[in-house]
Amino acid sequence: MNPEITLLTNSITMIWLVLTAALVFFMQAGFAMVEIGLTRAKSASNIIMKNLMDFAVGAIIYWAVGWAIMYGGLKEFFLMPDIPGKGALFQSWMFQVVFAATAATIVSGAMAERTKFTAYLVYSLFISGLIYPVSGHWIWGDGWLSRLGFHDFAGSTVVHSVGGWAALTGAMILGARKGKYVKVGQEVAVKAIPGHNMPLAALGVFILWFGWYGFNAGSTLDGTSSYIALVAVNTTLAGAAGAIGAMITSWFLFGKPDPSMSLNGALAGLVGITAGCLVASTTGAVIIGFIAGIIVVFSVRFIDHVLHIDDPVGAVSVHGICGVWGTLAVGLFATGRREGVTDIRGLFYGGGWHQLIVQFIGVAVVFFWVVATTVVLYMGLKWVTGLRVSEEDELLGLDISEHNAESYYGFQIFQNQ
Amino acid sequence: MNPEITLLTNSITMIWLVLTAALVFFMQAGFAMVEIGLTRAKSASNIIMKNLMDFAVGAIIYWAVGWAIMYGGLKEFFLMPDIPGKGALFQSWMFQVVFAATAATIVSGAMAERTKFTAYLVYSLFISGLIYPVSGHWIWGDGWLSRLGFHDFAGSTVVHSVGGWAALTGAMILGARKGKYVKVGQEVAVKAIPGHNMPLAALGVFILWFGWYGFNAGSTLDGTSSYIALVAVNTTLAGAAGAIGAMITSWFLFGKPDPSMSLNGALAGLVGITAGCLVASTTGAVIIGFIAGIIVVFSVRFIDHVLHIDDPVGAVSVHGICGVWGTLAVGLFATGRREGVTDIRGLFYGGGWHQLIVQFIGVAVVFFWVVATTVVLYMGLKWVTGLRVSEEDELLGLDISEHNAESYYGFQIFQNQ
Amino acid sequence: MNPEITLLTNSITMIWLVLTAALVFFMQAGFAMVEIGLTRAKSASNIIMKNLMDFAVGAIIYWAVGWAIMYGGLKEFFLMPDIPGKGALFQSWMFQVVFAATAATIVSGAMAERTKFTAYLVYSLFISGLIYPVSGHWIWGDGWLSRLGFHDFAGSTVVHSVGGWAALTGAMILGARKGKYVKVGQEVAVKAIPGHNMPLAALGVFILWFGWYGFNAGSTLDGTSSYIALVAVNTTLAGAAGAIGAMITSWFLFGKPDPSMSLNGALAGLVGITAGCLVASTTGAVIIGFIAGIIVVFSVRFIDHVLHIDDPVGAVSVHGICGVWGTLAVGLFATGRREGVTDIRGLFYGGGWHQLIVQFIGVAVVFFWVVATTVVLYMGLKWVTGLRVSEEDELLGLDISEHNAESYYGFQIFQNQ
Amino acid sequence: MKLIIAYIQPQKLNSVKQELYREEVYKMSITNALGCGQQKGYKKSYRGVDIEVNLLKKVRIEIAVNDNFVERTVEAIIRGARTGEIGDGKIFILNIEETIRIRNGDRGGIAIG
Amino acid sequence: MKLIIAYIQPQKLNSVKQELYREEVYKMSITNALGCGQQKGYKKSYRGVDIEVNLLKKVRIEIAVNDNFVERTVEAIIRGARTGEIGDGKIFILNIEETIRIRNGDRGGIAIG
Amino acid sequence: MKLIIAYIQPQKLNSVKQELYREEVYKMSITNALGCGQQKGYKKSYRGVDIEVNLLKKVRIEIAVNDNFVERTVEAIIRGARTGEIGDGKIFILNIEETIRIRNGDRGGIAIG
Ligand SMILES: Nc1ncnc2c1ncn2[C@@H]1O[C@H](COP(=O)(O)OP(=O)(O)O)[C@@H](O)[C@H]1O
Ligand SMILES: Nc1ncnc2c1ncn2[C@@H]1O[C@H](COP(=O)(O)OP(=O)(O)O)[C@@H](O)[C@H]1O
Ligand SMILES: Nc1ncnc2c1ncn2[C@@H]1O[C@H](COP(=O)(O)OP(=O)(O)O)[C@@H](O)[C@H]1O
Repeated sequence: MNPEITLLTNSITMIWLVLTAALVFFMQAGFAMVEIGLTRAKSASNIIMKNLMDFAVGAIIYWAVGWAIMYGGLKEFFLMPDIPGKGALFQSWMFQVVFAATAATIVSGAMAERTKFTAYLVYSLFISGLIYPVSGHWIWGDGWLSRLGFHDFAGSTVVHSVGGWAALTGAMILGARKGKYVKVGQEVAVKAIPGHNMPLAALGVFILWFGWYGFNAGSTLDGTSSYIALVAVNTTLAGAAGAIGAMITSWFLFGKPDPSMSLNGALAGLVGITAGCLVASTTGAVIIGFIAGIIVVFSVRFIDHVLHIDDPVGAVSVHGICGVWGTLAVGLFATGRREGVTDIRGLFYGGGWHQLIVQFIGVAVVFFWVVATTVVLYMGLKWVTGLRVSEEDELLGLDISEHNAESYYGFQIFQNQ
Repeated sequence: MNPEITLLTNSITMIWLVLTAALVFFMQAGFAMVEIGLTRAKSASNIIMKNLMDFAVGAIIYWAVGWAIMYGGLKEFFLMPDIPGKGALFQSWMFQVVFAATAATIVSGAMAERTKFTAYLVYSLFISGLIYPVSGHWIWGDGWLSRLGFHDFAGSTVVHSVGGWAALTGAMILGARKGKYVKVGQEVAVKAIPGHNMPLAALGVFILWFGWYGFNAGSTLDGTSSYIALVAVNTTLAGAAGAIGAMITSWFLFGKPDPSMSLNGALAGLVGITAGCLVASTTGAVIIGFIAGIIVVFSVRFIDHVLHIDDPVGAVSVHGICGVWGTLAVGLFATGRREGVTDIRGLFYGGGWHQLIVQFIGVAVVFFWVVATTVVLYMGLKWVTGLRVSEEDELLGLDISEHNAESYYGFQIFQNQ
Repeated sequence: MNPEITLLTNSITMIWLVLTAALVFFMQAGFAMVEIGLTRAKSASNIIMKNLMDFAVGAIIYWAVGWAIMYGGLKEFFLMPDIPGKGALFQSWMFQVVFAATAATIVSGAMAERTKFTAYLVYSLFISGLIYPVSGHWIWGDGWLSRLGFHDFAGSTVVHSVGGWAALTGAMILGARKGKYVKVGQEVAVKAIPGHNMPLAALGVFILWFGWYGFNAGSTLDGTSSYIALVAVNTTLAGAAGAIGAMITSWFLFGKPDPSMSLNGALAGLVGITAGCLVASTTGAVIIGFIAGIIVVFSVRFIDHVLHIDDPVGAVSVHGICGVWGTLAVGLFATGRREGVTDIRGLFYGGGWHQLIVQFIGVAVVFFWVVATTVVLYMGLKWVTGLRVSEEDELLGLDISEHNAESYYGFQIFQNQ
Repeated sequence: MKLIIAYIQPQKLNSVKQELYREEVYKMSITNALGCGQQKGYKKSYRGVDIEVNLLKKVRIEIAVNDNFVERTVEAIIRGARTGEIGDGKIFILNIEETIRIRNGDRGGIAIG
Repeated sequence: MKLIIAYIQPQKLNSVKQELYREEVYKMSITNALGCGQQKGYKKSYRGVDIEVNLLKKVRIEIAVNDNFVERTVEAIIRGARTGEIGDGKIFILNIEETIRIRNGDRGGIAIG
Repeated sequence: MKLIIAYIQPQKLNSVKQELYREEVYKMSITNALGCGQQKGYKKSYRGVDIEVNLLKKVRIEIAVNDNFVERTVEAIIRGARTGEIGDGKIFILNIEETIRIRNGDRGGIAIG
């Protein structure tokens, strides 16, 4: 090809990936705002620190080792050597590091208001430096799952489920916040610990949705792909359908349309379409998103009321469970009509069971990998540094106990738990 | 043309439109924050729900029918059929759906703190599925107004006035919030119901301004247009001049420079330049923006003190009135020097009265269309589901009465209205 | 070159610069949120007004005269004349105006909670219309410092130090907020005046970081540069390392990891890499950022505890001091391997002392220029309009005294200073 | 001298103030309170978990008056706050032994007004 | 009639309420307070400057009761609030001269409940 | 035993506390209040509509003391809070019939400190 054309093609892809990476970076703000909004005022600064630091620590370790494990091979630790003309390498790293950071930060919400800050720092090192890169390598780094035909376009499993399962084991091993599940005789009474700032939570969801255009559409990894717009459309429709699905479900179950559940529903729809945003039709996207919105409400309820696992922001349901749904949905809704990119075809489009089974294998493998490694990690942390703050510190709030800080100085806040 | 060149040209336009569409999507967050900030704490979650759901419901209905009415023709309901190579269709839909959602969400602010949530959902269906697409078709969908020579580059009328007039009829038919206008003998005393969170309102305005670069510059619909930067410059200057205009006017009228009016002024300048951001010179943009900033203060005052219509965020003034001003300004300030795109020329640039008259016709037609249809819609809703919550529910706040929710759990908030 | 190729190349640069300019514009929201968060609730609306108006006033004056001084020459006051085909001019202005606005808004934080609003407006005119454009011309406008070989890729000195030094003189001439430094006998006791909204401060930092991708990567000024991704990677790594550096330093000095210092650290790392984001290697970026994070904590402490200058947000340390560090770091860490763009090579890469000395000259010149002009400006303002509000007004809060406004209506806020 | 403590519905504060002004009672102090009484609370829920809200927002008014002002003050409060519904509130009257005006050290009945 | 004012730790509010309900004391009013007592505060810092916090968050409960209810109310509060640690709080008992129910004008002991 | 209730300007809290400490009064409870008195309010406006603010922010201090401490406490408050301007505030003294320390059940004068 003409070298000028090649240069332009590369340039388009470079600005596309840098801009979409910036959008995905911005999702960090979204996660922070959602988590702050859905927890208590006395933990807000701790949440800020966790969200800032899982990115900071994660970026450094992903530069040092994570990237090399996932894509680069041994000679690319620290992105070495620094030779010119590595634009393509840097553009890939830039786009990938923000995905690693997304997986890492998902966990923060589920472990909110009771995790030791030092333990969280160590956790961040391991998820971004090892756990995420290994399973990421299998699926996106030309590893065995990708060769099996497993399709996860933008990371319902690679990113979201990894975060979701690490959140699940974390919340289980930590135990619930004091006062969340109260033993009354034989029964366990489930109590609400309401979030303190719905406007910030909503802002966070809008920021996440905004960033998701980078997350999904950027995952074409090619600025000249003609499927970019389709991906964006599917993302939009699934998020919208997810919000509606959760709103209706919460209305039905609780008698009124619930704001924080509807917000979760939008995220659920977005997580749900992440794997299939390229291969689904727009109708498929609407259905996938809508079902994700229904699932998330039932899942939150099940985890809270039946399993009694305290996940303040619903991270396990949104990212773990809906990540699974989205990944499996590829095996159902792939249209088989993405000429030039992929020819996978799902059950509903006459592709038979094959793809669904492959998707299931990927889901299961990642589940076991993450559960196994994170259980070891958290149990190790429990043993070495301690995983959870003391009861008095939890009562006082992590802002004061972990950081000597207060988040809303001067505001009168009434808190009896 | 060389097919490689065509591919690159199309690619540039595709990433341009997807990225600018994402920016326009983000304006949803801006609208939500402005509305939350300028109303009371007891309604914040309801506002979140409205802003989330008008986008969600709007996107689905615009996919199902709105797009087909506005641009696509009968065979494109649900964006059917799903054939490959429809990148251009998806990219257009993606860019257009966020405009439809903008028109829809403008209304939310004017109807805040007293509208039934179910009624609002139905309203969302109709504005995005029917009212906006029809007038949009006339102007942007190659309909009769566009053929008449009506010029509204990015939607001062198509988007903002449509939202503004729907806001006007909505606020009128609903009536004011309890306590806003108090009869004292023969006189009506106008009371302030201050917004509870200025930082969020300001954040919202900054987000809107940020998104406006997508709104206006993206409306070139062509990533290789050499006018993109000019549009962005005009947008910047008009927003700046609008803020200054409103600040000075409020200083003059009220004795001190008023924050929420200055914020409204920036938006007024941006709405004002939206129609003419391509055809105006930079000097024109400054003048248009500055005048919009003056207009918005007088308009807010007139609507509040004379008409006694309760528009908590000033949506009618910002989007309706300044939308008109911006549309007419095209007939005054179009330079006639946009070779290759348009040759319209306004009164001040020697183009005579013709364009101004055409602009006026468009403004009037849209006014009547929106007023007529929304009056029918709201009256119908009043009759079927009820449009307004009960007095006790309003007193309690819509967060609790419509959603069983509290937005700032734990914060001590003093409210005696 | 083939005209079609030229057109595409220009188009890529145009959308690149307009989109990155929009990102830099959004940093205004970041600055506003950081400043609001780190000050008291009673000043929030005043801060909103300052941040909105320094942009508005700054954009208009930069259009009228600033641009002509910095780049354009006499015939480009008001961007005149309005001839077609000036896409390149508009794209440059658009990208530059947001940089001018950044320099201007940095000062706001250091002068928070006590500056007269009218004085601040006048200040805005001078910094964006004269002070910034002149030193900017020397370095970026092909002036004498650029010809000397001074390298400041995206503005550690041009933008951040200029803002930082103007902040320093401003905070000094204004004096501290009442109650910040209390004389007890011979000693001066340093008191904390805690910020009232950490979540907003954190949001602001995330927004700034997001915008920084536009700030640094956009500064290639060329959408087809193959170094765009490298710049983005260096930006990411330096911000991350800065946050870690400040966290560790604060942990060491204060016993616990401090949230607002860690947030400052991220910004310090970003400011630090701004000059050298093109010429440093990724390892260099990590080191530069990490050191910036350490510096910022010591600098904040020194300015507060030793110099007793009241800088509520740490603007002098983050932008002034770390701007110097970043500029000098170019003379240390430039790899000399940026073929086709620049061949500067720092001390650590065998380039000898030359570049470091040139960098030092630039730093010193800008320091003296800004200190001299701003001292004259502030003293003049003190004399003409007064620079500081009265003691009662400060006690009442600038929201009420300057704007008759209240930022959090209804919230119970306990404030005894 | 008596201290009148009244708990009223927040939305009645303005009308109570107006009635007090009419009786030339201009001095008072107000705090936020949460009240638990006969008035039924309401049910809120958060993410599907019900929250029983039985502490309702009330406004607490404290007015120190000389003895001859007690009845008209009480009557004014009642006029301003009564709706006849449960939750209207209560008034408690306590004895004050001494009142001091900080500004000038005035004591006793003269310091009240 | 007596007015019982109790300052307790915020986290004890729920258990105090439960003990009061058990004694059939259903009416009370609650406000936020900051308390200064024997309980040591803690140290906060902001940007490296220490802040001594010696005003600690407390909850203030006001309960008006008839004389025969005083002891059981006090006992209930103590049962609900005591941990044996410094900072548990105080109870003050004042005399009420008159109580009025705004809703219907009831006065005296009958208006309390 | 007496209950001293003082309303002061918020910005005087620190100096009042210092004066109290000097008199060895270490125990007190503080709440936010809005006060209406001789002090003129100020005018705020919102979007061009004026708002008359006549409820001004005050701090309410409650101190329970034994009878022999009353005068020095009152004097300390006055020293800390007086500026001589309208709005300085008021002090009310009420009788306390009983004081109980929750921690150990101490009653009477000994429970106050
Ligand atoms: N015995 C009491 N002690 C303290 N506060 C009380 C008492 N009785 C009522 N209150 C306050 O008065 C408010 C209204 O009382 P409630 O019993 O609901 O109304 P009503 O007087 O109409 O029966 C309560 O919410 C509470 O704040
Ligand atoms: N004399 C007093 N006057 C007013 N409030 C008091 C007094 N003594 C105690 N309090 C309140 O009771 C709270 C607990 O008192 P403290 O001395 O810490 O506990 P303890 O009763 O266990 O010694 C204080 O924080 C304060 O709010
Ligand atoms: N009679 C009263 N009853 C209740 N509170 C009062 C009374 N008089 C004064 N206060 C409180 O004291 C504050 C100061 O009173 P004010 O009359 O303004 O000052 P001064 O005592 O200097 O005349 C008031 O804002 C109010 O909170």
